[in-house]
Amino acid sequence: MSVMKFGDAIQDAIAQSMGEDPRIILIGEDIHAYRMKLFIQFGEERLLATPISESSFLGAAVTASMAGLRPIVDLTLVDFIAVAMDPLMNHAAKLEVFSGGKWNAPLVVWAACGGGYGDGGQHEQSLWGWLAHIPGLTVAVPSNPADAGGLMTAAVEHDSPVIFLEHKMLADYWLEWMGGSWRETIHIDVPAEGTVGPVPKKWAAIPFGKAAIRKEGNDLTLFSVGVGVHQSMEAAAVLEKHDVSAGVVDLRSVSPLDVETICNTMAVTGNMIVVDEDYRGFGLSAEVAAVALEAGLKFNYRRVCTNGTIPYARRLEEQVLPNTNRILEAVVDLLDTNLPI
Amino acid sequence: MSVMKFGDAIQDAIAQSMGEDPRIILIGEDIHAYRMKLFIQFGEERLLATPISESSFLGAAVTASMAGLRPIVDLTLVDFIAVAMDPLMNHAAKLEVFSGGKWNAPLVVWAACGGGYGDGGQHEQSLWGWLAHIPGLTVAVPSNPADAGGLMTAAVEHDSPVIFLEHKMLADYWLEWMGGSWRETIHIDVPAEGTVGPVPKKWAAIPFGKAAIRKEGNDLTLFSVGVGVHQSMEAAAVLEKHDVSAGVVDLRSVSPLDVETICNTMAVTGNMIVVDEDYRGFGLSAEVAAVALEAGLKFNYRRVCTNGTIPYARRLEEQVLPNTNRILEAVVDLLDTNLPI
Amino acid sequence: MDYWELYQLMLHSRLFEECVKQLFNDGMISGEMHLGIGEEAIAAGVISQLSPGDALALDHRGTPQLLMWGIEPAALLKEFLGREDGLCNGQGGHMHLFSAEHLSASSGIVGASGPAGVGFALAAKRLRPGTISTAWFGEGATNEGTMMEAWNLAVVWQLPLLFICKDNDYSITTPSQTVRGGHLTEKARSFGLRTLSVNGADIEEVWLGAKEMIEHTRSGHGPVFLHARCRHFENHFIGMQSARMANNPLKEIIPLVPGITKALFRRGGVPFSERLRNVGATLGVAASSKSESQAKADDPILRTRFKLAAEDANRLTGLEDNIQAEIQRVLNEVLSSNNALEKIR
Amino acid sequence: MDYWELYQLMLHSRLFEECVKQLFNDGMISGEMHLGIGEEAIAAGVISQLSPGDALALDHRGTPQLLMWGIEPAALLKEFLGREDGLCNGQGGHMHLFSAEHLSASSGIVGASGPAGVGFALAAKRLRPGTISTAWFGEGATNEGTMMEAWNLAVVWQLPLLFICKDNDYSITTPSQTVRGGHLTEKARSFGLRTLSVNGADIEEVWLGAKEMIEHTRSGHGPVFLHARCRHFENHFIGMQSARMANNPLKEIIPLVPGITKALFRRGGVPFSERLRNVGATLGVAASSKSESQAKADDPILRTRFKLAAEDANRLTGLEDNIQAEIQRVLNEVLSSNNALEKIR
Ligand SMILES: Cc1ncc(C[n+]2csc(CCOP(=O)(O)OP(=O)(O)O)c2C)c(N)n1
Ligand SMILES: Cc1ncc(C[n+]2csc(CCOP(=O)(O)OP(=O)(O)O)c2C)c(N)n1
Ligand SMILES: [Mg+2]
Ligand SMILES: [Mg+2]
Repeated sequence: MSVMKFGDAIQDAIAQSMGEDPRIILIGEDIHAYRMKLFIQFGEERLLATPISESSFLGAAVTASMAGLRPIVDLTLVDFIAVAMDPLMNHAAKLEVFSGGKWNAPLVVWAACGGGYGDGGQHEQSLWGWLAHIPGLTVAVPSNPADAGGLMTAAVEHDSPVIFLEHKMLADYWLEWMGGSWRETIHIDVPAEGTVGPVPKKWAAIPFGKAAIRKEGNDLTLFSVGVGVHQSMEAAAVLEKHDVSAGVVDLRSVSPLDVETICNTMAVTGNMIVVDEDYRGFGLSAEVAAVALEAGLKFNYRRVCTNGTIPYARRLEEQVLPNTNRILEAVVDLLDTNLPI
Repeated sequence: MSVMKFGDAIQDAIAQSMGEDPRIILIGEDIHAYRMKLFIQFGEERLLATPISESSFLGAAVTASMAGLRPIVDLTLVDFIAVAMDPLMNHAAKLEVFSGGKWNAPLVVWAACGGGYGDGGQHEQSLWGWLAHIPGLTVAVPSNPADAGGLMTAAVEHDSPVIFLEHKMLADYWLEWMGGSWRETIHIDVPAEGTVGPVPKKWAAIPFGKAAIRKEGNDLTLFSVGVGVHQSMEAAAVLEKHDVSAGVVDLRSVSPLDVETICNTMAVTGNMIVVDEDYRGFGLSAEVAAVALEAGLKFNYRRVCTNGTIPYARRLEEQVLPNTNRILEAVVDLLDTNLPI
Repeated sequence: MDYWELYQLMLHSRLFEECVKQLFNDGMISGEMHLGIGEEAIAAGVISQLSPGDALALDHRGTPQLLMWGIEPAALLKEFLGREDGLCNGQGGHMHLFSAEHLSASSGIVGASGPAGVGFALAAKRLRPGTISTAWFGEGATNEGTMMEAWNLAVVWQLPLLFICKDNDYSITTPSQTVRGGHLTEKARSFGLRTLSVNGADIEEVWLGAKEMIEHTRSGHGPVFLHARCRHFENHFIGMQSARMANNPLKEIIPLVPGITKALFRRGGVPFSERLRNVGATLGVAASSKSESQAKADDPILRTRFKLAAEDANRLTGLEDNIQAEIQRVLNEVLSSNNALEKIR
Repeated sequence: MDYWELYQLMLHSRLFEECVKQLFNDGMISGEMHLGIGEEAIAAGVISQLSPGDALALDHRGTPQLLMWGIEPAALLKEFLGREDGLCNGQGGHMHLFSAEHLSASSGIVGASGPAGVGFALAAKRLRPGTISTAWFGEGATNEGTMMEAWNLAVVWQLPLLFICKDNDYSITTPSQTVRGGHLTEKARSFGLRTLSVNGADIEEVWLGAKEMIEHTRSGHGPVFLHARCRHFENHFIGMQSARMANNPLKEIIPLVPGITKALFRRGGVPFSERLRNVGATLGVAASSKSESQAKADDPILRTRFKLAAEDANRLTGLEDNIQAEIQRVLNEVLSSNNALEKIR
């Protein structure tokens, strides 16, 4: 075990995989600058810089993967998938069915997601639930360095398309870019447990669809991914002081969901709160509830999500994005108690 | 009251609006041929034929609407939105928030959706729940001619972006194109009540977010849109014979949802089945459950949705798309009964 | 160049697609069926010069290419019929034909074959040096942004990639001239692609052009763009309404009369005289699709046949009989094993 | 052309953005702040020739244009500070600046200003004949499909639309030459656009070029494309890491050393000598961004100032003092009413 930063862990895992498998290539804008260490080790033959034309290089990655390469497409921000949704939705995701199960597209789309640094709603979306809606796509959202490397390892080994989302508030180099680290006056809320942590000596795949129970709890369960996991932990710690025992489940992959863990915990607590930085409606927060309902469970339910388009001002975005206070308010509402929090 | 076909109703409503409001224009591929009657009446100054470049003409429609026009963009099939998602998601939907509430984009995206005629998964998607996930978009899905014309009238009058989805199995001219009407040997399952029906003499807007209760029921409630409403009615009729009283709610708009009607009916029956031709996960079917849960209701839940990528063969797609049998199976499962159906 | 071999490829494809047309009209094939009838010389001229390991990125109109590239006709036919033993187990259908073994992929999304070709070419360059990729599309697709992005990417990465634009002047009912700024091959050239324009009905011209282009890109000199003019004799897809109108005006147009009448007299809109002109324009679409389908002088197969008949009429008849028999055999084989033998329900 | 007026526009923008830079570095502005410093002549040359009712479709770097087009500097500054009384109530921020009154829209999505310009032009043509639309973007954006689609659409619809490509040769850290096939203005021309290339640091050249282009498109002769070369003196956005590296190598590069070392010696990958070269290449990005920021000879403001100083030094000083005072006044006004007066929390 050693200790690594979140962003380093991802690139370290990729370096390990690229060293072992010459079919892996990395494609993206400014890749020589954004992925400096990988570029030094593997050079421009394995890291392909692109024009700003996401739709074509993502489209190319799909068939490249079908023809034997293992492309990782670095999309920079997940918001940009809007200009390149077709290769993902109508091609990569559908290939396995269309080909009668005879062909697949082992590609990884790697993108940063999430808000909390005042960049506005075209650069701070999460979109994991939106992407998970499309059958045929796996969507992973790690919350700490060990999971980040392990899930990236799983992604590059996976035989069908995987979207790997790294939350900017966890990945050190994003903060660096955004000025969070060099403008000393800037305060951005970064969950320390997520940004640096222990990692294994050698990376091994963490299977998709396996949630991690970050904290056991009997009274209610908080389900989340990414930064939301840390906000949930913070809320759970506060609740603990008021004798409310809140469990925290880190789903780790949005698709597939770990239905078993969701149902098991719900059977115990009967109180579900989903903390989901993606938009509120028609997404992860509703789906977690739906799979538990389908299993015949009865429970109380609240959700803390991104409410609408994310505005620019830090002050305003804090009202729209999930945070610990909003989680605590939801708990109070759900339990119908008067916790003085 | 007169009687009209579904597709005629939409175009009739548009003709009425275009006659009254010279700012309304129609933009799309092959528009002169696809919208023959409107073309005759309004000509090429109001119906703009486009190159096959959805992303730019949808993008252009956004700013055209901001600058005083009222564009209706005919996207042909909703599946094609994948090449043009950015103007919708990152621009039209976000304008109102980004501008501080001072500007908006009154445009309509009109697209055909839905399957059931053996065209394969790149041409038969529904995607209404997927689109509704994006805050700032209104999504309407009519199930009969009167609603089709009324909701289109509302769409062109609306002051922010509306996606108007017409189901191909309801719109006569699509069947015509697909050969359903002229190849006498072809059998495609078209719900008669949806394709032709009474319409008002003069079109008036049907408000978004108001569901229509198609059938009252005490034992369970079926929620749906589009063709699913007719499948639900058929299932309800069968159930009636077995003394099961099933209500049918036609949501009519996916976003906004009529939370009040959802909750009122759930409070009565306590049994929810969502019939949703969009994909199963992270979509409408989960959201209907979530809003009822949030309201503190307890109920049993099943959903009948499109399970995965839609395959080409009619025989195979019937297994994947919702249908009356699948609804009845879900009812049996939900009520844990042994209805001989 | 072997005329006989090329004729065989073309005729085989033509007869196969005629048979598909029949099955479609009989109600045994669903969806929108786009035939390559009229494009056979383009397909044959290129495909006959490909080598094992080369790749095909196709659009919605790829049957001729796949046949010529060696996919079993029976596997294709079964796929069109939606059978479990079809090429894609009946799950893809005629717009989504895939064969990993043949490195061939299709798409029903206009423009998508551009980037798809780039990806195949990237894999070719890195994993199978000496092989190339081919990207097939119509002239309408050249207005899609992703297609133009693909041209750029191919040039930047200097890929072994042949773009083939089959230009029939129409995208569905739209004359492409009316929705294109500038000139098509000039545009492609401005991206740094080497281009060549040929008459796609003339197998010799296509073959020679393809030879030059393929040699150029296979030898590592970067991507190339072959522009081939052609006609579709079966319209955009089989049974397109405008074509039916042209062929059977009474039956097809009469039902439209009430709607047209309403549109002519309804309040609001342009003056009556202009409306009359608009009727002409919108029905003119039918006329133009008929004229396209009648331009049999542009039929690559008739042209080649004429030449071969002069050369050796007996050999020609023999060859044609063989192909006919072969197609019949495939059809029999497929239909006899068609469990259901039923129309699409 | 009035040099004094143009100099005033440019200097006002420059000083305003210098002040924004200060506030950003002080931690009062969040996000990625893209300045137009170095592009002022392009903005001034075009905007000074626009008329009421004309429209602006901007990208992520639109502050100079909006200032010159008449948006209140205080409203902009308040917006950047995220204040409720900002241009967009603090909800848009510097990448999403909108003013309905000024028919001006921005986008943080590269390429989107192309179609946005088309839509404004369509509305102009139909609702406000005689007005035009302008679409602003960098040379990197010209590789986006939607941008090229927009060129095509504008030509097909013969719109009153001026495309302005501000070509600084870089998209973030990528030299655009390395990711572009063909030649940029040739490409635009191949779509049927009338094009003109000017030195964007030379206000006279820009103004004259813009005049010709604007007259052409305003008089109904179709869309035009003005290509203007320029330099960014504040890199892609303020405080970009590679720029900081160049300015302060010790502070910025030392923390990277352990990572670089690991990448140099780790198992797998290219040979050591090549890795050393890669270190050079990736750190070279910093050097090139420094060289861009040092090419002060390309500063449009210094160039113009030189001319005006020779003409009337007193008038120049007076004008500069006025502008300086005006900016200071705005800054004071804004900061004094900055309820919070706090850094971004
Ligand atoms: C993105 C997208 N837009 C529109 C369509 C509908 N469509 C299918 S084929 C076609 C015309 C294509 O024209 P062209 O590329 O010239 O090919 P052709 O059919 O003439 O061979 C259109 C518009 C589609 N399938 N995908
Ligand atoms: C669709 C999309 N892809 C990528 C980005 C990230 N990005 C922001 S600005 C930029 C470079 C733009 O270069 P150019 O158009 O030359 O403008 P410049 O910044 O040089 O003025 C990139 C890649 C984005 N915002 N949107
Ligand atoms: Mg064509
Ligand atoms: Mg640039």
